[in-house]
Amino acid sequence: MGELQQSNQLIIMGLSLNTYVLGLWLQAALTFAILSFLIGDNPVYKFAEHLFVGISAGYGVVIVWKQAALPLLIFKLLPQLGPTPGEAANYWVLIPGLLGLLMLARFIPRYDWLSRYPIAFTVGLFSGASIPAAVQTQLLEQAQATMKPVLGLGGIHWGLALSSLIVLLGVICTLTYFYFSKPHEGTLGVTSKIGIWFLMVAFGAGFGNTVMARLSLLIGRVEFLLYEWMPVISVHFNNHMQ
Amino acid sequence: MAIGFIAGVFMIVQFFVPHAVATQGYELLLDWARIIGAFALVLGIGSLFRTHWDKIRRRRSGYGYNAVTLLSFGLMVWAGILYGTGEGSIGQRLTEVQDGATFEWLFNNVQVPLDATMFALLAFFIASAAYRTFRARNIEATLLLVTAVIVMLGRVPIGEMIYDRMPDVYEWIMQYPAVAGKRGILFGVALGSIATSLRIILGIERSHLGG
Amino acid sequence: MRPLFTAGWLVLLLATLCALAAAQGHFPAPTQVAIADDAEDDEGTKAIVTWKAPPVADIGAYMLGGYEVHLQQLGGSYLGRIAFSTTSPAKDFELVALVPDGNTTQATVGNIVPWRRYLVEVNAVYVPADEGPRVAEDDRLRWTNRDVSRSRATVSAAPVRPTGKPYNNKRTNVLVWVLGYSTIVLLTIYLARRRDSYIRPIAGLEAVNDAIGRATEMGQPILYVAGLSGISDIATIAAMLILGHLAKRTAAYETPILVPCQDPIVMTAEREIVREAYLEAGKPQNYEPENIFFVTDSQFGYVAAVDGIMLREKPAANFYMGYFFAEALILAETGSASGAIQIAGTDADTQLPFFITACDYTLMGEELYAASAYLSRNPLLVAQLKGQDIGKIVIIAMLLLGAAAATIGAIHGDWEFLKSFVNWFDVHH
Amino acid sequence: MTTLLQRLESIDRRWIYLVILAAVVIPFLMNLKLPVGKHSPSTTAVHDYIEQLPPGSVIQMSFDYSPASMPELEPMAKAVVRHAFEKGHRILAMTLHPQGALMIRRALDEMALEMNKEYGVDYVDAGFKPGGVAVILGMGKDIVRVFEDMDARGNKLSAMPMMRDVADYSDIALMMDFAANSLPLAWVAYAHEQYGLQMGVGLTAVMATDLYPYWKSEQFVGLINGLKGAAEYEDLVEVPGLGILGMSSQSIAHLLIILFIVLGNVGYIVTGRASQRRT
Repeated sequence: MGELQQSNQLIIMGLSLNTYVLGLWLQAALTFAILSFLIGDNPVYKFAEHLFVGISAGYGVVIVWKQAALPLLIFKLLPQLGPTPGEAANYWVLIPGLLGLLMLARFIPRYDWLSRYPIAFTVGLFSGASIPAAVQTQLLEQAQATMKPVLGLGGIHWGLALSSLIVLLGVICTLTYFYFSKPHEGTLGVTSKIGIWFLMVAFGAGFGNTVMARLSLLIGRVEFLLYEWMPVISVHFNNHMQ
Repeated sequence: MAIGFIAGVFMIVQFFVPHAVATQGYELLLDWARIIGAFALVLGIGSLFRTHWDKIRRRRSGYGYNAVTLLSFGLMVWAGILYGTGEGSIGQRLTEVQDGATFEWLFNNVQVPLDATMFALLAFFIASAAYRTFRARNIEATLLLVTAVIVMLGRVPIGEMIYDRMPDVYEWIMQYPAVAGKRGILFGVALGSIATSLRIILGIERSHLGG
Repeated sequence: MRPLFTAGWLVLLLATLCALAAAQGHFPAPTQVAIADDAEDDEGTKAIVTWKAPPVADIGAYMLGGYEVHLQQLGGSYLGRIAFSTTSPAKDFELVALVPDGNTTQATVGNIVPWRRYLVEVNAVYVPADEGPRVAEDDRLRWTNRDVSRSRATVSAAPVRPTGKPYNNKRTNVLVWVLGYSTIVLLTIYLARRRDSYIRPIAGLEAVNDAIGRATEMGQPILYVAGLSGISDIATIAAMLILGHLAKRTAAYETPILVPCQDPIVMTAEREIVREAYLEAGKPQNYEPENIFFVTDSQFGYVAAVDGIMLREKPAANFYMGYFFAEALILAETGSASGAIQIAGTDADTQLPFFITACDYTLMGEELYAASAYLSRNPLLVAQLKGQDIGKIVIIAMLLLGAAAATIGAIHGDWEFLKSFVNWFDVHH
Repeated sequence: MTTLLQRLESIDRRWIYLVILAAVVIPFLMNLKLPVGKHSPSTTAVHDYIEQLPPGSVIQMSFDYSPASMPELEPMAKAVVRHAFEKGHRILAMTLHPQGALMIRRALDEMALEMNKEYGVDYVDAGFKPGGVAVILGMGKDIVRVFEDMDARGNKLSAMPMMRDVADYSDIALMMDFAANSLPLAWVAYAHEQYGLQMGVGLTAVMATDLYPYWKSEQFVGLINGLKGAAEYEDLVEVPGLGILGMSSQSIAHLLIILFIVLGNVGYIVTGRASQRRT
């Protein structure tokens, strides 16, 4: 691969190691460590798990620092530190900054109730945003997609019409399954039962359709081990043999 | 709390207002939420430290693993923020936006393979889940497993060899009956989530605020 | 002979005029410059500039290459990025657009702050005739001709104040639903106290007590995962509400409940909820905030850690409530291997198949939102479910009407009202 | 018999893991290439479209995926690149996905090396450009300008011989989008609908289900669906690669899982009857 040329030589305990090769070995070792979980919990998996938590939490902190804290807060208040030093400071970000500080009141038991303000703000904000979004993408779009000709008249192919009719009945029956305020007996009992059948078909289809994608992930790991890591091993072996 | 009510109502109203003030206000408030999120992460890190440090301090069995977490966390933060690209004073490194080579190396060689392999475990789990639970116990379970098997066959060439119209059957199932069930769920979810959002905005639901 | 003679004179006259103009550096300027609000623009950030071409288009070796548009903002003040009133002194004219075409007499200028007043000035640009107008590739405000001559600028007679629109009428259908459905839900809540309400049994929730009972008997904790979509998702909030009810019951039995978190804000809110639950159950001394802890915000890092908890702490019951992604099956299979009772609830339709197969009980879609009503039997919440049921009836009626309209519309292609009924559901992103 | 089936029903799940691992690994080790079967019309459509383009046509490829979906998308991307190069077409590569730049290097550079193609003349890597829809729209007016006259390697785009023939979408014969997300929808809405850019897509199997209707409505000239599509394409260009190998793994694993399900049910029915007899 192209990275080979760019990587640096590291010398550890007298052994000269290429950072690219070292990375490949590390990747392979961690791949095996996680796969070992399939056999059962073991120290190797436990190590990889704790490493994973530490590295990923650290990564999260770095990303939040660089993509939120710096550009949204610090560079706004102190533009001379940022990429556009000429810009005027924007003190309005002190409002969310203050709300954020209230979040930290959690550390002081006497004042921890202050953290309710930022939580109320965030939860309220996203609750509000979700209402029109849900109407648009989940109600209107889906409703319109269901409104199709259901009889083979006026030049509509009967097979297509029948399929659309199945969708219409399926959606209605599924909705009746979710009906809460009446016992599921009589007609409601029948429709909700049919609704469950449709749900099961949907779940079966979802399951079967995902198998391939999940196997591809494993294939990806196998390809890494066979075509990226193995060649490096053979090179190493050859070097030692000579 | 009034602050939640105002934020929620603003978000609903802005959806219907095409004016630049509405869209800018929307982006502004989302930025604010991200700033608050950044502060909240401090709480998260506090909790992380407390959990692992407690175990190390009390020498609970396997505390070495907790040390691994804290050390690797520190390493990543050092590589990403304190060391950065390794150029300039500490103040300059702190405000650097680009990532350093060490940070990228750690990400590519530690986090990426861990992520990918953890994800790849699903290949095994999806097989064992199918084996353990796909039993024709009743009509519902039978429908589930028959659909799954047909769809699986529709995805590989062997399915076509068994029945040459298998891909068409697959296509039909995915486009019609499966869509019906999915759509029913989406309608219900929309109704439930909107009602819950309303309750929160109007302050009828306040248990997330401890009351 | 005569026409030729006249034409000859005219050419001579024109040439003299041009030569004179060129010699004096005097190039004709555009006239009748005006600026107006862009009626098509809903945001209020665009204005349309119009002008009339100068009377003479060619001057010697020069040609009319195009125009330069300058805007002047007549002052104002800011709140964040939102602009208000107009009192402070005006700024200078600023170049905002090059129009590299002498025949164009109109330009749209963007990036305007709504409700501010703007003046515009336009000047003509003359370039060597053999070159034609050229603009730099990397800077659309720079000419690259070897020589550029400008006329004097003409200022618009009156300023413009772009206003935008207060309402997006393409979204009326969404507004109707939001208002209509909110009214239904609020009315049912308002009328709640009048009568006692029934809720159909939800299998997953009937099993909750068994699960807690089993954990208590075995002396093992309960594991609660509130989804991985964070605080911005209503499903997470629904999951936090369920946690409140569960915590009340576990507090009574003195069974610890472990809540690993992936979003620190969710963690903070969950601590509040669980503390309150213990207080209500009369056991505030048993509340341990350390049991609700942050793991990492990485999806699979979180899953790796929770898998570890399942195998080492051996919780007797696992709850997965909220929105999940691909990790759903990893959690559920590991939990099943560890022998725990598992109850899941999610509105993630892509993950339901996996919870259904690998968990003992699964709340599907809307049942997740109904759960807190079911567990609490709070009349307000139960009433909300009634509102949701009315919503379902309305949807079913719409679907039937819509399908009927589409079917009849296929036969009678000219019945426009049928089409417009179906088209009413169009969404505009 | 009954006891065997009973034991099979409560088999340790680690055996299943082992069988799946074997099913995935063995085809790679044995270089097993199972027949691909009938080619889907949606894959053939992409192939035929590229086949009929006059040599020297410029094909734009957007590598909008990340390492996570590499196993599914890289084999098809390589097969299409190979086909395009074989036909003497030129390739303009780009990505709207931040991690796509690496994907371009892996798929395109390797094939170019193998097929002896010259950078700047036969192919250009414009790299990652953030901005999504804005980039798609901007390219309709001026491609070089959108990329700020800079390719992924820091060279001037305008200095490349190939880019002299490429100003905007009207110079592009076909755009192929390889994606594991809904970006193809943006390409359709803005590049195809507004500028008439002809486009084909290569998708992960999960996305393909959602976007299939766009092929039916002829908004895509063709659609390559996951590993299966990749295997078919490799078969069409007659150079078997990781697509066919991966598909062999897939086929065997799928069959094994179905076999598991059948065995489990046989066990369930037999033991279920046995237990019924007991009661």
